[in-house]
Order: sequence, then structure tokens, then C-alpha cells
Amino acid sequence: MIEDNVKTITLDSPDKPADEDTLLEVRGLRTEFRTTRGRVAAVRDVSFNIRRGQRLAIVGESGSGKSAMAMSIVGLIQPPGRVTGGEILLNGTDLRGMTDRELSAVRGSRISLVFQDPMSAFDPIRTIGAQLVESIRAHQPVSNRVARRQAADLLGEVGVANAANRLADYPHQYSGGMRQRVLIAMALANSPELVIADEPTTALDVTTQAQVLEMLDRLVTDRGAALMLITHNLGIVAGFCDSVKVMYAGQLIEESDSRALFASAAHPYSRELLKCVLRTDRRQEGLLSTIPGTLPDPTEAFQGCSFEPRCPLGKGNATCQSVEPSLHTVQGPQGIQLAKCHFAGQHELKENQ
Amino acid sequence: MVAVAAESPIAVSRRRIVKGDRVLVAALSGLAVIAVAVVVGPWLWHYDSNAVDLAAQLSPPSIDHPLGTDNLGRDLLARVLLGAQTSLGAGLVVVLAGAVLGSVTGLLAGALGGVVDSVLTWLTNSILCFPSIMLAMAVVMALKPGIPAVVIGLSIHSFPWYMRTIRGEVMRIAAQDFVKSTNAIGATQMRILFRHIFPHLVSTIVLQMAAVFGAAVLSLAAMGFLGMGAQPPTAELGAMITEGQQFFLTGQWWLVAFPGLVLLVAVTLTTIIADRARELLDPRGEYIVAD
Amino acid sequence: MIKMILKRFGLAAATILGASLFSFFLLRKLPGDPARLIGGDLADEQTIATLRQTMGLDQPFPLQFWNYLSSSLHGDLGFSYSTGQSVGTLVQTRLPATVELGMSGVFTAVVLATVFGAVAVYRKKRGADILLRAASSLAMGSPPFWLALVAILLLSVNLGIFPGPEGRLSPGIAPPPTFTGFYTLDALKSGQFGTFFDAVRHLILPAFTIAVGPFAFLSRLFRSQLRNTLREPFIVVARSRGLTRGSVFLHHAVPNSLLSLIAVTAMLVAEAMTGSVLVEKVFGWPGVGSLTVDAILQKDFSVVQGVILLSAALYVTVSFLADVVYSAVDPRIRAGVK
Amino acid sequence: MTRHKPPRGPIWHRTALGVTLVLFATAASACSNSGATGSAAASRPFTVNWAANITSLDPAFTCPGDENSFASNFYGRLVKLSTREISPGVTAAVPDPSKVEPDFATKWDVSDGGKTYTFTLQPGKKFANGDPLDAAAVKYSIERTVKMGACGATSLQLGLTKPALISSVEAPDPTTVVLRLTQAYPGILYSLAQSRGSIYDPKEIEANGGVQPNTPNQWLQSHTASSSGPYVLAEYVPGNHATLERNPNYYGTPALEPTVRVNFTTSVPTLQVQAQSGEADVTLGLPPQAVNNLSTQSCCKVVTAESPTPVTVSMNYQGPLTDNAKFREALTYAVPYSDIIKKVAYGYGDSYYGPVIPGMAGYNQALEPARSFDPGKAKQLLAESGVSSPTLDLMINPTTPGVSEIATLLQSAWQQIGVTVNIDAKPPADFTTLFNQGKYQSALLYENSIPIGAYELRKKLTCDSASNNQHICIPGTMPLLDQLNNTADPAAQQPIIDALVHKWLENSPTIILYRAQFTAVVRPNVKHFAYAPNFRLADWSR
Repeated sequence: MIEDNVKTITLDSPDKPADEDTLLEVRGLRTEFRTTRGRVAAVRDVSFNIRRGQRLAIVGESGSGKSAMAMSIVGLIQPPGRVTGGEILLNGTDLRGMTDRELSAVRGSRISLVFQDPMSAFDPIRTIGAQLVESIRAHQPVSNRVARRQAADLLGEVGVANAANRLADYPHQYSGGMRQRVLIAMALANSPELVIADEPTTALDVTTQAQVLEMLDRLVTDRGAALMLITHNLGIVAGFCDSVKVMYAGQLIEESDSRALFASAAHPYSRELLKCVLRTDRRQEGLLSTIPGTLPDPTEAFQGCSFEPRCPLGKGNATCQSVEPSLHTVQGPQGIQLAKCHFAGQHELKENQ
Repeated sequence: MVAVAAESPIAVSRRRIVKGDRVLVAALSGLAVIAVAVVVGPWLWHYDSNAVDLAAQLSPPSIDHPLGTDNLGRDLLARVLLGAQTSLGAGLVVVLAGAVLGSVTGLLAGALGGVVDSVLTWLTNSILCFPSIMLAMAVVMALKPGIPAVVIGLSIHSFPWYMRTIRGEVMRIAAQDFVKSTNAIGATQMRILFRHIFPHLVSTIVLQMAAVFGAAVLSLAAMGFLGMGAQPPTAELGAMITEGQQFFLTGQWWLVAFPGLVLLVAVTLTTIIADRARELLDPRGEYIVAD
Repeated sequence: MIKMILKRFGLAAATILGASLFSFFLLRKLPGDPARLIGGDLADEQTIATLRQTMGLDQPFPLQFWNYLSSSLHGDLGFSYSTGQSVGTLVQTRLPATVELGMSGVFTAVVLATVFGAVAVYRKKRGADILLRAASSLAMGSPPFWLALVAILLLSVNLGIFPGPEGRLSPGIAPPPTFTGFYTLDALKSGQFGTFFDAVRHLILPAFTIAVGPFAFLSRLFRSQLRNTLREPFIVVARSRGLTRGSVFLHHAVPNSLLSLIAVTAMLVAEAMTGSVLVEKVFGWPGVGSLTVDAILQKDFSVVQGVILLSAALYVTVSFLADVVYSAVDPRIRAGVK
Repeated sequence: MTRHKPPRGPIWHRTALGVTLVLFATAASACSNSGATGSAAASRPFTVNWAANITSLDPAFTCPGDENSFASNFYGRLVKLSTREISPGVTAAVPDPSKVEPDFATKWDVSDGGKTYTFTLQPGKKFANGDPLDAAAVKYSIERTVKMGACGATSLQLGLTKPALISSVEAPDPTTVVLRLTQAYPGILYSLAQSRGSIYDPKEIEANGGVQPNTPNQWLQSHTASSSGPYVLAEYVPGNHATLERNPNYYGTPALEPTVRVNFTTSVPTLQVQAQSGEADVTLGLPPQAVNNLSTQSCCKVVTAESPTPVTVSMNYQGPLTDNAKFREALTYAVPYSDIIKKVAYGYGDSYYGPVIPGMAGYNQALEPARSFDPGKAKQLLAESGVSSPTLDLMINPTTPGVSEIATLLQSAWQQIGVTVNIDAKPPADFTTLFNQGKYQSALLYENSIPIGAYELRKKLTCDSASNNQHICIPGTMPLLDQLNNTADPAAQQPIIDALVHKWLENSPTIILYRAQFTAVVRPNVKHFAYAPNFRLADWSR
């Protein structure tokens, strides 16, 4: 069923200029955290575009900077984090130049977020209805009654039975899956142009995951919104997104059409991720441990390729240790792929390299 | 989001102190100055705190008497120094007595459990239902007005907190593996308590002592103010404020102002130090409410 | 549920029993002879002996305690020799003054702590926060009786803004008819606005002095609670829904943080009696606090006993009420009750 | 060293001194808030602020002077003290039994060699509640006071309780009371004029507990047995205030003020502030320093009168240490009397030395000159006494204003002659008990005496008497006292009194620091004020 949604698309290269179709354009985004041990870059020089209606997946291990990037886009990176460079253009307007009040008008209305943990995403002492109404009225000049009706409709739409009555319930009276649905309803309440979903199903059991994803898919399609799905589970991406960007240590290291990626990943890290999916294909917990090694210590300046210590291909290679790779274009079997790897697209190292 | 290698809180705090928490350093040095002045001052200052000199009755602050004199011509600086010694010293005794009493009962309740635990818990609950001054006043009434009775009353009121904390900690730690293994080797229970469990609690106890020291000093002064603490002619800050009260309103403001200011400064400094220390040692829970 | 309530009740009763046993024991260990105190200086031995008998002092200790308990339960708290009234009547006339003062004090503290705590955390510049922490440290360190004296000197004697230490009303003003015993409320109820303003004028300084300690405590607690709440995921979520920083702060962060103040505030209400002992003494406030001080100096032990019992009961009741309020306000607990 | 004068004129003059830590700014204006309350002052009742701790309203039971003073306003008595004007608008009572005037009794006859008094009463009078005020009530009242066996009985009979001075009271008709004594004793008229001679309504008392021998009546501690006096107790909040209203049924001259409010507060600042702001018409019980300060201000004037209130150090005659007469005498020469009067009493006091207070019946000025401050003599006496490095416990009640100051002063003065003083501060209740039971080595206190020399001498010198808490027992005094008890005529009493005073002086049992003057701070608009051992509020007015 998901197959139907996958269209053939052309890959967005960062070099490709923004056109009318471009919804969000991120250029050279850099986010740093100030810690007791100095500055830590969580997002390092990330650039990409999202077109209207596009479904983009950002994939990477936890700690790779995916969430920091998402929060940076909407200006909600929490101290000690701070966006230190780059541009975030929504329909050509730079969000970084906006005041907090202007940004508030964008958040929840033109860009919405769906969060990972539905258990802690709600104010525990206010009713679901109140929180929904609050979201609606923050952006639409409607009366409380109208907003309430809209809220009930939304709840119905995300599959909450007896929606009108359940508005008066408190968050703890909803199950986890239901809360995630409400969270999605809330994100879509003001018909956003872009929905950023940060691991929206991680906390749910497998059956619910599928249902929620299906619903998200439907609602996004209905509203013609673009979707940026952040996940570490490549398995979800497969049938769901048009293109995939793989993130590692704060950088986008591979960008490709999702079909191309699954057919043949250009970056060794992507391949490792794919292997995990193929191997386990069940739950995510096992995933991380199956890539040997851990993320590099972000406080230490990199030299060379950040994936080098864990790379099955380039580990110990002199080039990899000393030169930071640039983004290489690879012509894969399914189209063009970009990978930040000296050996992009290669599956085996040639002797002389 | 970004993983920073875990570092022990103690190490963090050490580094922060070395790097210089300016407020903490300032407060510590302020308190050190007061402590030195209070301990050495009465001995160095050339006036005797009890030397009556009616010719100099109620002199305002001057070079000869930096803080002025009282209604009997006694040098106020000498009296304030001695008064602070009494107040702060007694505060220290309250805090120590509370900690010792609380530690012992807490260890007993936690280690022995059962009836001992129930009785001690009941007793402390009962004690905690009067405000500290009310309890101190009751003890004063049963014994006699004076610092000893007040110290006893305040110590009784302060020990339940230590007891509860330590009791809880003992029960928690006793359930942990390393204690179990020690037990298997055959160490006696008391040995386990004092060699293994107690050291874990020291920082908690010290923090609480620092936090309640100020309150103890203020309660002592309050009892002095009510005429139930230090008795004349003992110099004690609270009692001095009472003695000066009547003169305060007829223009001799220094009699009330200086003892009060010394109290204010000393207690504020200890409060700041206790706060900072707590934040440094326990960066997560910025504020722990004692029950 | 019923079992829970019963258990709580039992616990409360045990606590009060413990408190009264403790104080009874303490006070019966008095070196002085209560009969001698009551009999007066020139009373002869016959008088003293008669008194000892009527007061039951010749009975064994446990029996005395039992008698005391049973008469307390019947509402008879004994007779105050130093004022010539029954302790019950005394407390009845004195308690409203203390409660009015204590409540006003704690209420002031809560309002100030909430407002200042919120502002300090909300302001991005650290100045406000540093100011609050400095203010609360100072407040924590200031002796209330001293503060009261300074306030009287500056604001009432020098500037004449507030009345002097003369109790609840100006000398010429008659108290309003009693409904609650709170002069402010009673005056309003009976429409005596002059009396109302006078009562409020008299209440302000003592209430502020009482508020100082609780303010210090609450403002710190509220500040740290607020900072913790602001780190909760739902705050970021609310922001992501497009609520402004101020609106999230006001509608989500503050209410959630206030919850944590309930239990502590309740304890402070009970503790306000402590503060009031001193402040009542300074301001000439005719409350339970000054009654207690006088009773202790006069060794009027039935009064002290009565006040201790009262304060234990107050403490237990207030903590019970705090639980009730908490569960009424916090939907999570409310649901648990259902 | 500079000598600092207490500030004169408006006190709240510039005391702006930033001393290292905080700036204490004190702005100008003396009675600045009197404007705010000025209008209220006219409408409010006559207000008396009184630093007294009233524990009982029953004059038949209670001991302290303040309590008797307050309670006496609700009751009439057979006779009253005569008064003399001491300054315009201010009168003082004359404590002389021979000058006692008629009050409820219009006249009286003394017969049976001074042992029977027959009083003729005003006819047809009523208590405030309408009950008949007659001879039966007088009989009931006096009998009750005697039967209760408390302070009232002792004072009423001037200490002559064994055997009781009053042998019977008879009421042959409603306007005649016959009082029979066991011995001739004219002083009885003085005590009948005091609170102890109060007339209560028998019906009220019988309805509220009646008379139980040796037992205080709890109800009467906070209520009055109707009122036979100038005022009715309209409202009473113990420890706080009382409202007195004019008794319409009063047999005598009606009270000058229709309503009097008495505020009881022992807080000196409160009293000071209210005196300054004019919120109190009369302030009683302020310490001398405050009185002195207020006397310089426009808000107030100070009324002074001689009163039988010496400030003394009582020493236990039985010792230890204080049983040494030379030691006691040494101490009396080591007291800086004039310093105490000037710097502690602020001039509101004077010096004398002897058991009979100046102005009292029986006082002989020639016998009781003040002792001087003579450390040399004191040292010499101390050496003669044979005690070495003596340490004296001085018991005080620090809640009485000024007491700890004097104690500290004595401690410092006696240190100069080599006597170490331990100040032993006791709470009021303990102090009173220990003092009255004579369980102390030495005790510093403000005494409140009955201004009759014979009474005071008997009280203080009778060996083994309960009221002789100093345990003084001087050989040869008992026969003299017996003689005194049986001598009714004041002139005949004098030689005996003089002999007793001699014995007392030889032994120096008590150190008399000074005699404190009675002081009251009154508003300038107070037109009538009267001093008496029992304050008669009825004679005070604006």
C-alpha cells in the first residue's frame, strides 16, 4: 500500500538552486552546544532543500544530530545549544532573522512537529481538549467553541473514538498510541506546509507503529504537506519516503532517492545501517549495537573522515585519517546519489588506494 | 542529544571551585572573617564586654567605640563580638547535636527495623508537629530559661530530618550488593554500618547541617529576644536586640542595628554557602525539600 | 480507599497522641509546683494542699495523663491561672488573630514568591535571577523580630505610613461583629469600611514580616521547580505548537510548578505560628503566639499544653488538607482516587 | 571619653549614619503620625496604657499591686484615703490611717478601746446590677476575704493573721456594720480603704462558685462580682485590654470619664510609640529612660509622685555568706547610689537607708540617712567580715525593666571590692515563688510596700514568719514587735519603731538602692490625675 505513494523523483542536490517548488531551504546550518568541556558541534554545516509535498527521511544513529537539526530549523534548540551559522529559508524568508514572536506564528502553523515521546509531550494538568484548542487558537482567529469543534473533528480524524467527550480527558487517561495520534492531530491542526516528525513511532509497539504511520501518511497527503521524517529505523523509510538523507556526527553523509539507497547505498555507513535492518528487521534496540564502535567524541576536532574508526572500508586508511571527504556524486543503479566518502559507491577497497 | 562522557559530580564541583565560583568564594571568605573575628576578637579588642562605664552611657559610634556603647556604657563592639560567639557557637552545637542524634537513631532505625523503627518514626512524627520555637519554649518551661535549654529544644527538633534521611539511605544501601557480600564474609552488623554505610551519608549530613545552621542561629536569637534564651548579663545577639529595643525608639539605633546586622550577615552567608555547596555536590536537584 | 483514609486518620491520631504525651511529660517535669503558682504568694499550706487535690496533682502520672486526655477530648483544655479564663476560651479569642496574621503572611509570601520567582526565571538577562537569589538569601538570613523592629522604626515611627505596634486596630476603633474572627473579613461583611481599612493597615507590616521567611523558602523552591518544569518535554512541545514563550510560561510552566508548592505552603501555614510568636510580640498582636510566650514566663502550663495540642492538631490537619487540595488540583492523583 | 547626653527635643532627628554595611536612615518628625490619629483621639475613650500583667480581678485573692490597683476600680469601700494636691490638677493620696475619710460609710465610731468599729452606711444603695448594696454585702465581703486565706486576708489584717485581727463582722441592720478586732489597731482603716476592703455582690459570687475556704474562685479571676465602685467592667480580654463604663448606681461621685479603655501591654516600644502619637492619655509603667525621653517632647508631660516602692537587694539572713552582717554592710557602701539614680533611674528616685520608707507612717528622717558610696569603707568592712573571695548569687527577674541593668551595675561595682556576683535570672513565676519562699541568697527587685511602718517592720522582722522571706531574726526584736502590735496610738508607736529601725540598721539586712518615684506619662490635655496606691481611674479625665 505504501508503494503507491512512492514517486520517481529527481534527487535534490545542495548545488541545485532553489526554485518555486522549494519549500524549505537549509544552507550551512551549524548548531553548537556549550558544555563545561567546550563547544560541541551537534550539526555541522548541513545544507538541503525540501520541496512542497516531498517526503524526506533523515536517518542516523541517536546522537548523530538529527533532532538537534530539527529543533534548529524551528528555532527551538534549547540552551546550552545555539544555532551559530547558516540560513533557514522558508519560502525564501530566513527564519533565523525572525523574532521569537514571528517564529511562533510559523511554528505549529506552517511548520509542525511531531515528537518522539507521546508520554511526556502533553501538559499533565490540562485536558487534551484545552491543549488542542490552545494550539488552534494560537493561529486561527476563532472562538473557543469553534476551536473546540475543530479539535473534536481532528481527534475523530486521527481515530480517537468518542472524540467530543474525550476532549475533557487528561493526557494520562489516554494510552500511548492514542496520545501519539493526538500529537499528530495537534501538529496538523493548522494545516502546516511542513511536518517534521521526530521518531514519531519509536515509543510505540510494532502494531501501533504501523497504524500511526499509516495515519500520518494519510493526513499529510490529504493536506498536501511536506514531511520530514526523522528516524534511525531505515525499515520505516523504505516504503514511506521519496528521498533519504543519512546523518552521521552532525553531517549529512549520504543523500539519495530512497529506492536508490535501498538498492545500493553509496556510503559505507549507510550500508551498515541497511545491513542492520535486513538482519534484524524487528525491533530497533538491536540496531545500534550491530554497528561496531561508537560515535566520535564531538568535543574533539576531527581530522579526516569522522566515520573512519568504524568504517569497514576505510579504517586505518591514511587518506581517510587525514583528509575530510567532500560530497561525491555517484551514479548508482537507480539514479544519482551523493556521499561524503573518499570511496563513495565502492564496496571494496582497491589495493592501491 | 550530544553525549558528553559522564563525569562524577564531585569532580565537576572540584573543578568549579578551583575555577572559582566567585559568590561561593566571597561568602566563604566573609564567613571566615566573621568566624575569626568572633573567635579571636573578644580576646584582642581592648574593651571588656562587661565593663560598665556609666560616663560613656549610650555613646553613638565613634573612633573609641566603633559601634557605640549601651545603656551601661559597655562597649558595643565587644558585646557584639561576644554575642556573636555565643549565638554562632550555640548554633553549631545545635547542628552537631542534631546530626549526631539523628545519625545514631537513623542508623538504628534503618538497621534494626521492626519495633525500634516504628517507635522512632512515631516519636519523630510527633516531634515534628510542633514548630521548632514552640518545642524550644516547652523545653525552656520544663527546665529553665537559658541557652542550654534552648539548645536542647532545637536539637530535639532538628534530629528527625537526619534520622529520616539516614534511615532511608541505610535501608537502600543495605539492599545493595556490596553490603550483602560483606555480610556473607561475616562482618558484624555494626561494622557494616559504620565502616561501609555511614561514609556514604556524610556528604548528605554535612549539607543538611550547613542548611539548617542559619535557621538554628536565628531560632536561638529569637529565643533570646523572647527572654527565654541567654540571660543577662550574657551577651547574645537576640537578647541584645531586646535590651536595645527601648533605646532603638529613642534614637539610640546602634543598640539594635548592629547585633541584628551581624545576625543577618552571618546567617545570609551560611545560607549562600549551603546553597552553593548543595548545587555543586548535587547539580541535578537544585533544591531538596526536607520532607 | 476507605482503608487508606482510616490509615491516615490513625496515623494522625497517633501523632497527636505522641505530641501531647511528649509535652505533657515535659511540662509535668516542671520544677515549680503548679499549685503554688496558682495559690499565690501568701497562700497557706492548707490552700496549696486543697489546690493540689482539685488539680489532680496528687494522682500518679499515667492517671493524670489519662484525665487530661479525656477532658481534652471533651473540649476542656483546662484553666489558665495566669489569665483567669479557661484555656478553651482563651484560645478561641486569640486564635483568629493568629490565623488571620499567619494566613495573610503566607499568602503574601506565596504571591511574592510566585511573581518574583516567575519573573526571575522568565527574564533572559541574569540580573533578575541574581537579584532574586540575593533577596531570598537575605530574607532567609534576616531575623524576623529584628526586621519587625526596623520596619516599625522606619515605616511607622519615622514616616508614619503604618500604625505603630498596637495590635489589630487603632485604639478608638471597635472590632467588627464576629463572624470569622478575622477583623478584615468581618468588617467587610458588616460593611464597616473604615474598620476594614484600619484592620488592613494594621495587618500589612506584621504580615510582611511574617512573609519574609516563607518568601525566601518558597521563592527558591518555586524558582528551581520552574526551571525543572521548563526542561520538561511538554514545554518544548507546546512551543512547537506555536505558543509564544510567555504564553507557554504562563499557561504551562507556572501552573505545573505551582503544584509543588502546595504541600510546602501547607507546612508553612503551620509553621507561621512560629514566626507569629515573635512578630506578635513585637507588634503587640493579641494572638496565640504572645499568649504562649506570656504563659511560659508565667509557667501557666495548661495554656502551653493547650497550645501545643492545638499546634499539633493544626499541623496534622493542614498536611491532610494539603493532600486533599493536591489531589483536587492534580488530575493524575484525582484519577487515582477514582 | 565623651559623655553622651540623651537626645533632647524631637528625637527622630537625623540619625543617618552609614556604618560599613547598611545605611540606617532616620528622617525627621517627632510625633509625625499624631496628625493621622488626631481626629480619632477626640472620639476614642479615655485610654490608659498600662504595662501590667493582670492575672486576676479578685482583690480578695491576688497579691500584686497592679492587679489590686486595677480591680479596685470596680468596688466601693467603707472608707477612702484623703488626698492632697501636689501640682495643678494632680492629687496624691495620703497614706495615713488617721486621715481616712468617709466613703460608703458616712461615719464610724470606735469603741471598746479601739477594738470595735461601728460603721454607718449610705442607705438604699445598689450594685450596678441592681442588687442591694448594704451591710449584709459588706459583712459577706469581709468574711469572704478573710476566709480565702490568700493575699487579701493577709493585707486586710495588716499581717496580723495569727491570731486573726478581725474577729467578727456583724450587720445588725442594712446601714450598720460592726467590725470587731482582736486588738486595737487603727491601721485597719488604711487597709479597709484599699482594694482589700472591696465590697462584692454576694449573689453574684454565690451564683458563680461561692466561697470555698482556701480556694481561689476561678470565675472571679476574669469577672467582677457586679460593681459597687465607680466603674463597671464592660469588656475584658485578659492580657490585652479592658473597657470600663461608668457605674450609674455608684454611691459616690460619678466617675469623671464615661468610658475608660485600659490596654495591657508590657511592650515598651508599643507604650512609647503610642504615648508619642497621643493614642494613650495615660501611660503607666514605662521604664525611667523612656519616661525621661518622653518628658522632653511636646506629646507628653510626666506626673511624678512619691510612692512606697523601693528598689532593693534582699539578702538571706540565714546565708550562706549573707548571714555575715559585716559582709552585708560592706555591700551597702559599695553601691554607686547617685550613678544608679542618675543613669538608671534618670532622676526618678531618691536615696534613703532604712526599713521604713520616707513618707510612711512611722518614718523618722533623722534615723534613716542615705548610705554613701564609699568603696574604701566597703573594703575595710569586707576585710573585717573575714570572708575571702566571696561569690554572691543575685537572683533577678529580667522581665522587669531595668532590673538586669542594675544587676550588671552592681556586679561591676562589687567586683571592685572583690565580691563576685553571679546573676541568676529567673522567669517571673519562678522568681516570685523562690522569693516568697525565701529560697535565694540575694534577690534584686522592685518592692511594693504598704506605707505603714509598723506593718512593714512586722512583716520583715518577725522571726519564722512566712512573710519574712529574708529569714531576718534579730535578737531582741520579738518583744518589741509584740509591744508594737499592742500599741494603737501612733505617737506611742514611734519609740518602738525607732528601736526596731535601729536594730535593722545595725544589721543591714537589705540594700536599698533607691526609692523609685511613681511616674505616669500623660497627654497635655489630661486635666485631672490622681496618684494613689490603688489607682482610682474615676478621678482621671481629659
